[in-house]
Amino acid sequence: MTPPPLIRIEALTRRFETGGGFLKRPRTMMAVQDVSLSIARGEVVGVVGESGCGKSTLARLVLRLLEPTSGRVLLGDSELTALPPAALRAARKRMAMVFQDPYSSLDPRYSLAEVLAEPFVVQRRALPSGAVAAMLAAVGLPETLATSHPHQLSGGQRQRVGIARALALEPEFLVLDEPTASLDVSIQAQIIDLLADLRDRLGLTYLFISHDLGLVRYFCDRIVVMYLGAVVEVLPHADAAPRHPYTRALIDSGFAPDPARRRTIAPLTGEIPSPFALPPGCAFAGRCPRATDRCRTDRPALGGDAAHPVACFHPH
Amino acid sequence: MSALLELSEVSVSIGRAALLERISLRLEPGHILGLVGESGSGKSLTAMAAMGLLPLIGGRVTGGTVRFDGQDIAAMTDGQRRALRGRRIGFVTQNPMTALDPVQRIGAQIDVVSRLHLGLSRQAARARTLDLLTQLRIPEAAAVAEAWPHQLSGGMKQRIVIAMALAGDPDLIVADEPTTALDVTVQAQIIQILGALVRERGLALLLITHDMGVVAQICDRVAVLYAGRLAEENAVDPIFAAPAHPYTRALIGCIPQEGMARGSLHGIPGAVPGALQFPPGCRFHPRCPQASALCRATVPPLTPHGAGIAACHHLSVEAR
Amino acid sequence: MSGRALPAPLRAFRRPLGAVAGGWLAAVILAALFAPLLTPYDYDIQALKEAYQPASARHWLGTDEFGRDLLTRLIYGARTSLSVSGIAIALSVACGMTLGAAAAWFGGWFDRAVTVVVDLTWSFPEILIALILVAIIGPGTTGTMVAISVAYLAQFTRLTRAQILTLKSETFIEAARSLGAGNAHILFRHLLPNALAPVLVSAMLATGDAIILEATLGFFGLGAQPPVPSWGGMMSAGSALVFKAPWIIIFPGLAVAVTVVAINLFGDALIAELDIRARMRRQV
Amino acid sequence: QEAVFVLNTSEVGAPTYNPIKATNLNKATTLLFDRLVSQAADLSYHPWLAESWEEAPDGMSWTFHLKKGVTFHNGEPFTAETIAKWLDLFKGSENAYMAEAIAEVQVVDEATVKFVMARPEPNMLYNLSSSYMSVIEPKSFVELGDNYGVTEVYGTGPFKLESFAVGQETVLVRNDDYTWGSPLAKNTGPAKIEKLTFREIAEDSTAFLELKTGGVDMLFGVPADLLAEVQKEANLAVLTLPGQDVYYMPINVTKAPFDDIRVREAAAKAINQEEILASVFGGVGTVADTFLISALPESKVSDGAKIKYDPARANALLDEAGWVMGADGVRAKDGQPLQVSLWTQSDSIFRRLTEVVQAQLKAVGIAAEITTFDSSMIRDQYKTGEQQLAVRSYNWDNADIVDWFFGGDRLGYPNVSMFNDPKAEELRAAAMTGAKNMEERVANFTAYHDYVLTQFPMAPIYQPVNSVAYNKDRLVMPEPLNAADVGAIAIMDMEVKD
Amino acid sequence: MFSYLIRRVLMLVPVFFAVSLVIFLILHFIPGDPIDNLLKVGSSPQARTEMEARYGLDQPLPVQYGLWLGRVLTGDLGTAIVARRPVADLIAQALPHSLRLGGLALLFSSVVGVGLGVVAALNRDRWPDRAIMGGVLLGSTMPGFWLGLILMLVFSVWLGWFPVSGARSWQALVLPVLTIGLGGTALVARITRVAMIEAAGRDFVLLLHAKGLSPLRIQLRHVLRHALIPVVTILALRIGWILGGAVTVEVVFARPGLGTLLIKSLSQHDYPVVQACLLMLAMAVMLGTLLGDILQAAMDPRVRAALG
Ligand SMILES: Nc1ncnc2c1ncn2[C@@H]1O[C@H](COP(=O)(O)OP(=O)(O)OP(=O)(O)O)[C@@H](O)[C@H]1O
Ligand SMILES: Nc1ncnc2c1ncn2[C@@H]1O[C@H](COP(=O)(O)OP(=O)(O)OP(=O)(O)O)[C@@H](O)[C@H]1O
Ligand SMILES: [Mg+2]
Ligand SMILES: [Mg+2]
Ligand code: NI
Repeated sequence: MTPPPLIRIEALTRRFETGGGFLKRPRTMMAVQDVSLSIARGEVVGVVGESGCGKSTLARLVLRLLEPTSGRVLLGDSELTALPPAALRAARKRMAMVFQDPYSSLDPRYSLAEVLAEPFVVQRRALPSGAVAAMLAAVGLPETLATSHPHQLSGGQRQRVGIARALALEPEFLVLDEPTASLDVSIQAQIIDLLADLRDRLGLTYLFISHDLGLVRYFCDRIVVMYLGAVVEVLPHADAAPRHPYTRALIDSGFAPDPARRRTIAPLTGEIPSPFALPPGCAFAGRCPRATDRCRTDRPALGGDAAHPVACFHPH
Repeated sequence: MSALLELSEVSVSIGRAALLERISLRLEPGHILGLVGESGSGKSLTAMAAMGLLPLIGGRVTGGTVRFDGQDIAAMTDGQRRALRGRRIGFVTQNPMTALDPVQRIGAQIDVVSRLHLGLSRQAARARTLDLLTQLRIPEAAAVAEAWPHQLSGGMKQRIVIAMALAGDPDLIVADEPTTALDVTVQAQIIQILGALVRERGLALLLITHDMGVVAQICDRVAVLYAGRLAEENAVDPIFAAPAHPYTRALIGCIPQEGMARGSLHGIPGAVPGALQFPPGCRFHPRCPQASALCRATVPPLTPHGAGIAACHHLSVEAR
Repeated sequence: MSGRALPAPLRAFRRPLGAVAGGWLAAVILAALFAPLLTPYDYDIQALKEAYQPASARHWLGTDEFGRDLLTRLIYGARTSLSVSGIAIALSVACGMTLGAAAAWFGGWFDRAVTVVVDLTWSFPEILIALILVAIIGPGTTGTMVAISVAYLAQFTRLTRAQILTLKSETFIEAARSLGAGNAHILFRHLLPNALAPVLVSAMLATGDAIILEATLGFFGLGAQPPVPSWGGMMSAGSALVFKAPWIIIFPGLAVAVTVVAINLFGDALIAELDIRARMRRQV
Repeated sequence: QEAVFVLNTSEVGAPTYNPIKATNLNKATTLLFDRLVSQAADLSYHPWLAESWEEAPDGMSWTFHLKKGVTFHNGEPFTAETIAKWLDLFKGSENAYMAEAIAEVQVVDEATVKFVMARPEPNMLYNLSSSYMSVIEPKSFVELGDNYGVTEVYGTGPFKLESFAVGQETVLVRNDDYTWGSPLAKNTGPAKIEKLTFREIAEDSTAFLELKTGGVDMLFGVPADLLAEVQKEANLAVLTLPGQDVYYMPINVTKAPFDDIRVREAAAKAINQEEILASVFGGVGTVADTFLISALPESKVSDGAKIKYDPARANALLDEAGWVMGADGVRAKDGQPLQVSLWTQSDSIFRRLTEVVQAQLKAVGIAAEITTFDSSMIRDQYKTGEQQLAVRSYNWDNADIVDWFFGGDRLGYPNVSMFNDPKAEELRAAAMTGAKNMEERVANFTAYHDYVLTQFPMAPIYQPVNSVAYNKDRLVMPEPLNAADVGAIAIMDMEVKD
Repeated sequence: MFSYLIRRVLMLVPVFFAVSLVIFLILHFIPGDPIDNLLKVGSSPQARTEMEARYGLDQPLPVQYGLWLGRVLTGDLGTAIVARRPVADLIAQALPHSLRLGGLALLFSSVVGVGLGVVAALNRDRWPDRAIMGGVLLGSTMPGFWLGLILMLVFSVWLGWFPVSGARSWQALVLPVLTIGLGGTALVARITRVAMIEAAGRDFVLLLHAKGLSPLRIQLRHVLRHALIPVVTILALRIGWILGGAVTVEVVFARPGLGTLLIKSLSQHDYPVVQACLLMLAMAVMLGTLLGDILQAAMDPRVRAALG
């Protein structure tokens, strides 16, 4: 029997209403639609998708930084989405998040020591002596930086601080929301390296969000592909052949740093539909080279092979 | 073939900061020159220098010459330079979201270029605009021309910006990270369009990017910038097959590739130094695994290396 | 950046204009504090035989219509004008921050109500609000103070609300939440401290406006009541004597103008030093 | 011919041209309306709308023979009937006392009217010459109600009302039918000036600037401190007329500590009138030591009743009343400092005067706290009765002003002192209604005035002269000026140069 | 857009009711009462009751409010208690003066302010910028009454160009307009300058240069257009200043106007007048915000889109 998963996401859905006002009906939009997913302890699950497809919303929902419209999230045995505030606060020790933008995720008024002490303050725990230095060291930053403020650091350094803060309370589960998206490749590689190293040392579980399929394939065990709020495919491992036309297109759109592997590009045509007015059928139908009439009227459910589910009527 | 754009030993300063030092580039018609480097290495400044737009951001060329089609840009009058911009050099910016005037209709923003530079009438300019949009595979061009920028998606806007760059029928397009802000699928589309333009029209393209994948995909030659200096310049194949400069090599090594084992990505330690903290000697030496005392003390000269040039004290070793 | 070494308010001194302006302000404040030590005269003892004297060695700025030393009254007037406007603005900032923070924090109908009221009052000229309030409360120092603070309430409420709203969407707030931070922690440890700098700087600039407002109320005879001098009151008295003894109105007018200019220059220097220009977006 | 005059600041904000109901009328009133009787510079009485009159020897009736052919601005004729209806309107009004002595008005014929008196009224002619007894047109008066004097006004005067913006300006146009002017003027009508604008300017210096720059042609009241400036200007002339103003400090006798007569006397005697005359008013005018202007015979009170600066007495009285001088120069009693309020209006001359008064009070240990009110609202403030001390002035040239300001039935305003003393009321009744002839009236009023002074409900301060400044290049003033001030009579003869 | 306009106008209705209620309540919680001013001290309570009945002050507050509002909605502003005339007359006397003075001052400060702001922005950090911003700062730190007095001294007394005070000719408007306008100019110039500089730093401006347009054309046709959006919005929002902001200037120049009327009536507790004045001002402000929103929508398609 496989061990019970650390995180269970069940039919998670989140709707946003925007633009409402006096005598004006708000527009509704499905940011995350019926997402289910289990993450085993020690696993690194990647989520890829284009901008606006609901990756960050999913991350927030999983950590209950945002209340779901429906569905639930379980951390171990406790149902996060049903916890009362006090219990939720306690549960937060077990999980943490690293944010996309290292520039705005640190309070500009806090010194690094204060940033790293904050988790202890909010959890009303004493800060062990030497902890700040240890935390800095763990992410490869010199202790001398403890008194500096975020604006004195480079982007990569800031992201390291963000990671150190996430690790402060020794969580089991980390959500990484595009932690390298705003960094240079050279720095991205450093951070990915660090994350891999930490996972190995601390036995962490990651939900790793990115828009870079190449990076996810390099770093993750399992890959969830999202399109307009819904999961369209779950690749069981990095080298699995994509079955959904969208995943395929994603892979095809990435360029290898090797002139020998130049390709003629057959880019997707058509426009991404507005999330406020999703078509009735498959959301990808408008851009899909394999779309048929059925795709335009019926919505394919995530199904097929349980180990490699895909939401498509015509998978590869 | 004579160069369409030639920068020889161009240095650029803003205020007290010497941001670019002796940059030399050559771009011939029908070719794509990729300009790569980490953030802050001076790619955009190089583009601005090439366009003669430095004064706009308070910068100035402190040395060297920029020649377009054999003419020294610095020797031109303001009017002549303006006649060059838009007419013979098109410009594509990084972020299509902010590149368009939000309070002017799309069509008018494109029309103005051909009206100004080609002397077209209002109707003729619009016809040309619609033609361009159609060439860029924009559906319902007429409707788009009447739309406001905020009504279009990012990929669409980037194509509008490209249309604007093409409207004056230029010989050279300078594209400063034209796909960085876009999703991969859209990026592929834009890169494909740019590549086709060069092929079909015989344009020259200066493509600034930090994405080595993009470079590998469409560039003919590549210039690698580091901290305001040229690290290496060469044809694209040797750059990827046998990078001369440790920085180039490291940069390529940062990109996760298919089949790469987890843990084999190491990045480049440290960060690009700020303009006022350039180290002496080779500016890459603090991050370079091969740095020696020589690197720390003396600036490596640009030396020919194969079909290109490179600036590293360890070249001879690397060349082997 | 190395600015952290100096406490924030002093950083403006590192710019030449800021230093000059700050120097003047410091001088005015010190003079007001130590007024009795600086001058041999009393502000209220009349010497009617010495009235209307122009500047002389005995009376550097001349005397007023009651033979009182103008410089003395100017210095004591600084006391009134600065303390009235200073206290009024402090009051206003305290209330405005509370109100603005509450509106931004709770949102919903409360926020909407506050916004409507604040926008409406903000659209009225401060002088009108102050005049209405003084008419209600009655003339005098307290009335003036309350009136001025209410007149500027809208400004600080707006500013704080806007600050908190932008800050609320900053990632570091979400980061604190993800660590388990409660509302109090987020409000008092993140939102308010970050909103403070722009609010305080704009409070400082508003103090300059408040000095003018106080002077204007004084012109209507509604500010500090005689014989307590205030710059506005002195100008008001002097306006009737502008031909006979122009110095009586000129010097207080200069004092107001120079001080307010100094406050503005100092504020600008502070904004530049603290690098909060984008967050200030001064609307006044 | 057009001219622009500026009203005296004390008349700014007068809300209406309704002579029967108003307590404050401005100068323009005298041009809208005529009166039965006109008064010359020597205070003698002359015909106007009444061509002649007889008083019964016992003073119990008056017969007036009216001018014929006089019409109001609205075309209504002026007859004996008009007088009857007009006087009837005074009953219960603000100015009822003006006509109180008249028991009945008999219309003898179209042009003759007889007043049957309830009691002799030696002051009859004075009242009839005052602007509060301006003859209004009774029919429109009743019809218009509160709007009379505000939106429309009908009198028989040499000018008609064109527009009236309260607090701003009143525009009058010539009554071309006017032929019944007072014989005191050379010109009995129509007036020479076609259009007159009376502006209300609250700021003395602004008004002065207007005059200086030719924006206006005449200021009805020039404050003492601007006189020197006016005299410097070549194009300006100053007309110095006998003053009818008195500056004084009312003392609210009902508010502690001034319910103690010793404290009142001390406060009154702390006022150094000479110093004020010299420093605030530049020595122009005279000090006041009684409540009435010194031109009036009723001002000749006993020496003891005159209120003069006497700091020694003031200090002694306060000591006696238990107010002990403290180290800070403020007296105190039972730990309570002697702190009182001192109200004044915002016109600059009042503020300056009040500040000196404050200093003088301080000199004997009374700490007075000044509150400044807008001049247009201070009357309303007095009606609250909250005042302790105030600085104000009045403008009147008859002894009955004592009754007006100290009558027990007018507490608050005009009786700012809230003075209501049984003995004073007795004397007042005698003065107002008990005299059969002028001599008796003078005696009674002198006694009343004398007694009031001894109760210290106020401290007299200063009597100015009336300075009227005008632009010589624009206005030709009649010579001699056959009236006590520049009013209807002077304006009839006045000309504007082009 | 049209539906937005209708919605926006309808939105003013609840605001109007809220504002009228606030105005009504504020006045009734102020200590003091107009009747006090009309009654003699010591009058009988009966006289007071009569007087109260006459002005409807004996009714319960909600009834009073309802009656007042009802009358206001039918255009009847009531009768001034102290000034004893229809409030509408008083307002009609004052409003044109306020509108003329405020409108001209607004025009002056917008035109001159935008002009100065543009010149300053074009010469950013060079001497014209410093000189303009310095002058503007100095101008805005002088109390209005003082500035008015000085202007009066110079232009009326010394030079004799304009009348000293009053509202009798267009010349009389010049100095008051200048006095108010100079203060507003500072505001407009400052916003314009900052908005210009901010707009000039936007990406699309770089692209305009890259298109080869002339710098002046870019500044005036594109950058200024952007800069004007905040300027116009703020000006429209502060329309209340036009009508009420001139009190001091009205006093110094002895001009009639809504500000002085309001202040005087307030000191006399003349409720009907005060209520009407405040209502006028509040309505002007509401119309100003409406105008601001409309202008913003007209100038900025993004705003139009957001409004739907
Ligand atoms: N608080 C919110 N209110 C309304 N809409 C929201 C909110 N948060 C997110 N959205 C919308 O939900 C959609 C999904 O947003 P989300 O941030 O999850 O996308 P993402 O995949 O993380 O995109 P990116 O790659 O750009 O970070 C977007 O269209 C976004 O506009
Ligand atoms: N206006 C400016 N004033 C001062 N320094 C500047 C200015 N613009 C750029 N720099 C500096 O010049 C250097 C090079 O900038 P540049 O924009 O050319 O980099 P880049 O390679 O285009 O980077 P990116 O990939 O982030 O666009 C950087 O260190 C930057 O800080
Ligand atoms: Mg995201
Ligand atoms: Mg760049
Ligand atoms: Ni009087």
